[in-house]
Amino acid sequence: MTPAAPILSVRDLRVVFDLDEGQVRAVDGVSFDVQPGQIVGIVGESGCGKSVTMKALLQLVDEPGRLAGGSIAYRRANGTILDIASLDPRGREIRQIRGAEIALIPQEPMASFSPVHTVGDQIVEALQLHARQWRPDGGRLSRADARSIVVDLFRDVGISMPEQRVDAYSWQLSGGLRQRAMIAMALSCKPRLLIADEPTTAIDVTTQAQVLALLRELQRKYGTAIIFITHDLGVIAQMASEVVVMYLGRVMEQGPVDSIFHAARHPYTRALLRSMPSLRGTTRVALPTIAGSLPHPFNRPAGCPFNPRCEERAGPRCATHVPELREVVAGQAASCFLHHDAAEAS
Amino acid sequence: MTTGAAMGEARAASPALLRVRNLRKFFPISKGIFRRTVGHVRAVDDVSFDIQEGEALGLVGESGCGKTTTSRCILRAMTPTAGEMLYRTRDGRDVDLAPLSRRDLRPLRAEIQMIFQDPFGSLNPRMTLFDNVGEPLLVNGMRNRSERMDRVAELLRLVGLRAEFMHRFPHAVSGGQRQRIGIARALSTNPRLVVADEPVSALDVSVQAQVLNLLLELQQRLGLTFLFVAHDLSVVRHISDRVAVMYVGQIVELAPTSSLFARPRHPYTSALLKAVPVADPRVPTGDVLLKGEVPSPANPPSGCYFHPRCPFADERCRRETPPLRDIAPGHVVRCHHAERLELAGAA
Amino acid sequence: MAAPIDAAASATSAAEDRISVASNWTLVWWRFRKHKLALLSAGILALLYLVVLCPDFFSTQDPERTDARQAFIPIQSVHFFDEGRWSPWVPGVVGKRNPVTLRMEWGADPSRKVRIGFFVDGPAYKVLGVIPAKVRLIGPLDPSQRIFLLGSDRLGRDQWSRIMHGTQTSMTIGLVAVTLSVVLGIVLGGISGYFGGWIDQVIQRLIEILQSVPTIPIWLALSAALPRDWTPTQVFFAITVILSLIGWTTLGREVRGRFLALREEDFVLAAELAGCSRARIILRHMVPTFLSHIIATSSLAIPVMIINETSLSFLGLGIRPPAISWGVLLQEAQNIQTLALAPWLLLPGLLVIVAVLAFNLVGDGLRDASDPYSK
Amino acid sequence: MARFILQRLLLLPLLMVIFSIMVFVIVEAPPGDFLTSYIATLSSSGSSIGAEQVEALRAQYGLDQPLYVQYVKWMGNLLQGDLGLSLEYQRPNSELIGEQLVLTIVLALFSFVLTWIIAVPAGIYSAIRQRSVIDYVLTIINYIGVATPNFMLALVLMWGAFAYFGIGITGLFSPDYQGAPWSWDKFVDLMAHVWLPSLVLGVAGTARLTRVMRANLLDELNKPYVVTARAKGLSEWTLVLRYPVRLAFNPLISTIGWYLPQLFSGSLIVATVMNLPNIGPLLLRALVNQDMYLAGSILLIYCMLTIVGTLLSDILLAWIDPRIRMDG
Repeated sequence: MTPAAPILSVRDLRVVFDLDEGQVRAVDGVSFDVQPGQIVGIVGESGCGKSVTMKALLQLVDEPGRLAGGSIAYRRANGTILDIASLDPRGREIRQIRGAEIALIPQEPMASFSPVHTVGDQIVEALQLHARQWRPDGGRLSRADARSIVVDLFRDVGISMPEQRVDAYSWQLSGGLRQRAMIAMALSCKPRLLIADEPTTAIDVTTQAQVLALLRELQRKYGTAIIFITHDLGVIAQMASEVVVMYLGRVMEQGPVDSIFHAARHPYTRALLRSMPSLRGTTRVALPTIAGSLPHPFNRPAGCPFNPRCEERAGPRCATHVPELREVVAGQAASCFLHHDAAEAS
Repeated sequence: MTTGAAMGEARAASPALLRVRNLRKFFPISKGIFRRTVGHVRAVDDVSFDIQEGEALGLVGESGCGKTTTSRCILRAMTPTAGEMLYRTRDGRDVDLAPLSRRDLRPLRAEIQMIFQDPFGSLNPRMTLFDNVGEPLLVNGMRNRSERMDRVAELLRLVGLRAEFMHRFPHAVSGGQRQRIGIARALSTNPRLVVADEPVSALDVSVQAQVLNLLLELQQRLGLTFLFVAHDLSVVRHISDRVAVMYVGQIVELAPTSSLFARPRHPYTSALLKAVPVADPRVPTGDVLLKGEVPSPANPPSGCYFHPRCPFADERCRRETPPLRDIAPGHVVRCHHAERLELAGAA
Repeated sequence: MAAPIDAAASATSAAEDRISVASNWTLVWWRFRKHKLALLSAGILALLYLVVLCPDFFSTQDPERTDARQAFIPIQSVHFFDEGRWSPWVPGVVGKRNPVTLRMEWGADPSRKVRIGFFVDGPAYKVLGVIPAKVRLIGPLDPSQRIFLLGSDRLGRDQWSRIMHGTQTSMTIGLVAVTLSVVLGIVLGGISGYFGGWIDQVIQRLIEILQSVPTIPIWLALSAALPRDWTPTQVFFAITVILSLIGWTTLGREVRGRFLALREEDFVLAAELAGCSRARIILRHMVPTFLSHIIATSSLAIPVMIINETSLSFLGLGIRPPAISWGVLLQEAQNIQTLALAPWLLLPGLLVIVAVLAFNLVGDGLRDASDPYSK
Repeated sequence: MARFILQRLLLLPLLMVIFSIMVFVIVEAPPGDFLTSYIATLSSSGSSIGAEQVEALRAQYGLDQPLYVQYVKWMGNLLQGDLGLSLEYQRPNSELIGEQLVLTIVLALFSFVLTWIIAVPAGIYSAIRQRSVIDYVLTIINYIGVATPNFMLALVLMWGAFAYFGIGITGLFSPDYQGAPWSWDKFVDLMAHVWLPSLVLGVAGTARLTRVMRANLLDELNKPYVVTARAKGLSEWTLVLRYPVRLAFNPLISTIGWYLPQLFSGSLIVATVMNLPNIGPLLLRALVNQDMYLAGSILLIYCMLTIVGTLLSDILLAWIDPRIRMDG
């Protein structure tokens, strides 16, 4: 993969949920890298484990889920490498990273703000907690100072009348403004890595265009690396430079955005792209489909997770062995026996 | 206002299956302990269109634009505040659905059916799939159980499911399967008009294509007429013959699918098309055309509802509400400057 | 047809097949039986209602039989073996008058064994007031003897037998009062929730007014207003009605809330569009959906009724002697001096606690299980 | 906010009128009147009273007039602050009720505070350490607490104290202060005695409140805003206390609406058993003896306390929750 020093390097990440009915392997050996200043898109259908992966990166997986293996190597500003996976989820170290160095933009801005605290207060709280990010001398950040920072941030993310909006409650804001406020909160402590979990799923398409443009602009301005999680291939194509395609808790394919959309190797990626109606193709004809449906989480197929629905099976071992993620062309990796064979043959 | 002639009749030879005229649905806003009405949400505000027999008409717009309320009025799940909805029955009569009582509606229910967005909420969890799918048959007079069994089995096969599925309960089938069952139920009474309200938006991409294909195929095989309500422009484009675009309770543009997408005549349609992210990294991301937010239907702006966000708005747009008017054969638009503007399409 | 048959669906396990065709009630039962405590409590309640059906069978004697010379006899413990052989007995009692307090003081006399047996013939009674019978679960082999398994009260009545009869009254009153409440609540709450508009407004205001009534004092006043010359049966029904009159409001609210929520459900709209009649929508689609929940709520309301009845009767304003209820029995324990002398008079209270506990556990178990689709 | 309170206050007189009619009907409902039972008492003790004398007494108390006239008279007097005369004690009702009312309110409020002090931390702890040993123990205590009738607990405590320690735990004062005028020492004495009845009175409520708090908090802990707060880097306790606990509190505030009134009227039973100077036992006696104006006054006071309790909780909820406060 890319040779530069990544800011985040995830290796063989596993998250399991211990339920009464049995164990669900929500994330089952995920690996990827994030380079500084890069936007990595994680795409997949529901149940593919993309949101759990995101939570695992910050040690936020809730009961009954738990990290069951793998490493999350995070390179701090001073060059030291920290394995987030080995930290105590309630400990001091992870708390110093959360919000300050790695921040989160959650999916539902409505539910992600407390309804009984003003939006401004909730951001001020983050600022005061990580005052070091604004006052490297280690001094405290006064409430008034923090508030004025929030007003500036609101202006930065395009919220009109920021002075008034700081004192609003989240339910008094429109969907678009709420998401902008969320972005302001995520950026408040100048994080080096931003994790955006389906940040535009709950909002309309014209508002989505505004929010995406804002994120791109901020990313250019601050050079923050972003992990962008979505199920929308269109959003991924327009946002990411590197794409990770997930299915049933595993990475199917990974590579530069152009290769994924124009030279996809994995049968799943290819089928997914084909099955999407677009604004350009022929209309009112049958779309190519992926047969069957997602299996129940307790009913994971043996072998390659995609094999029961795959139309390009490499052979009987697809149903017995799990193909690992291997580089098949420079910079592009796939977990599929078809390409493993091709790569070995050449 | 608009007349039938202006409604973009693609197949003018045959009379329309449904003619909606000046439909309005206002919801009162009440406040205080005495629940005084202090205003109205103009959810549907003067909507007119025709649906020809056998066509698929798409209805798109952002949330709160009134597309769902429009479809619920046609289904008479709600009673419209004003307007007509003339439906041509099987025996050739024209019936206005708007004023019909519960009792008079019942014989028409079988002819106009609905496919729901949420495949989890639209099936009764306490009833087997047989009871769910067979219920319209039962209440429409098919009392014989084995006869119903046969019909339900046939319907399940029609939507691509095994007949044994009918003994299951909804909790035991996947989302895509449930949506097929919802379709089977909608088709059980041999309807002529099917209103599909966001039928694929709750489904995953891989399952969405299956259901879209099924809908297309059923429409062709059974000669169904579709009113297809959705927010996803690609999906609407894929399935519809004609498309109507709604904004703040009004139709702003209605045209055959190809011309609407290739050459939109309303600035909002064009902006909406531009806002859809293209699943191709080689297509450069366009500038964001629309600033600000959708106004509240409780308090719409003066003149053209779109003028506060429109880059082409002038004094006239602020003052005068534009009528919905013909601009090309079968292409109607609600804009003062439609002829003058050169707007970008999707292709 | 080109639409693909679901590949994954054909590969289900036997267990999944079983779940896929399981009806709501089956699923509720499967989930309920996972709660061991609730299951145990259900067993206790079943036992108690068995007593309700025929308290005489479980009593050793007539609960009204008095004998001043046998007042305050303490609990007689049951022994099952005599000299290593199965031969149940209770020790006889000997009384001695305390020369200072002039009270009788009872002691056990193990040398005088009162033989007892199971399923023995005792005084005649009628099952459900109709079928004559005389077999009793437990009793002295010699019909002239009396045994006091839970001691006797100040009039020398057998507490064990009185508790059995008290159980009948108290458990029935809870059940009947809740049933009345449920009927009132479902009818009025249903009307309120389904029709809405001014009917809803009127019923809502009524519920609000009833809910801001201070329950206990008003109950007392209402009970005090009952004519003194009413028969125990009349009083019983009057008390039941009084209890349920105020109790239905919570259920009414709940039912209304469910109706309002259900009206917005897609499957109800689907039924409407299918052409179902109003009655069919309510009875086939709405009521079954919240029925299990209402049952759970009701089983949580029964214990409240039981406590209320017990409290009313304890204060002398509920069930009145000669009728027997747990509350009436506890009246005997009102005096501290008496209690110090005969603490076993508190035992009916233990039964109240056990019954209420059991109802609460069953209710909670049912409530957890009543929504099988919530997970 | 002000409008909200005003609206509530405007409803108050209307409710009181409805309640006064209801109360009047109930106290009038028993056949006969005070004099009938008075005569019955007299004749059972051997003495008798002449028919004219009875009629004279009837006229004196206004018992010979039609019901609605009696009601209007009663209401008219009430509005002037005159609670009427007790038929049995032959003393003004306000005098009879006076001090006992204060003690009734003191007992209920004390019990209320005690309940909250115990229930809130217990609920929070149970929710956060879900399925821990302490959670299980608390759950068991709660179940038993809910299942035990107030008077039962009082009886057991009284019996235990009497049988094993030889002390009586009835009343709110030591014998020395029983009839003494108010003083600091009497107040201290009250405080020393009030906590046990308060505890007895509050046990079921505490158990229920703990369960409500636990369930609410568990709900809130799963909400996305908790994840957001955690992702900010807040420490777990700060986070829990500042966000989910704050939100779980709102439904708890609305329980005041039924809980406080329940304490007012629930104290009736405990007071009767434990022989506390409270308006409850007074009501009981008045009801039995058909001392109708005394009973009516006390019942109306209970209604008033109930309404005030509900009003308090509404105002408190509006004050604490911006969503209600701003909705007007």
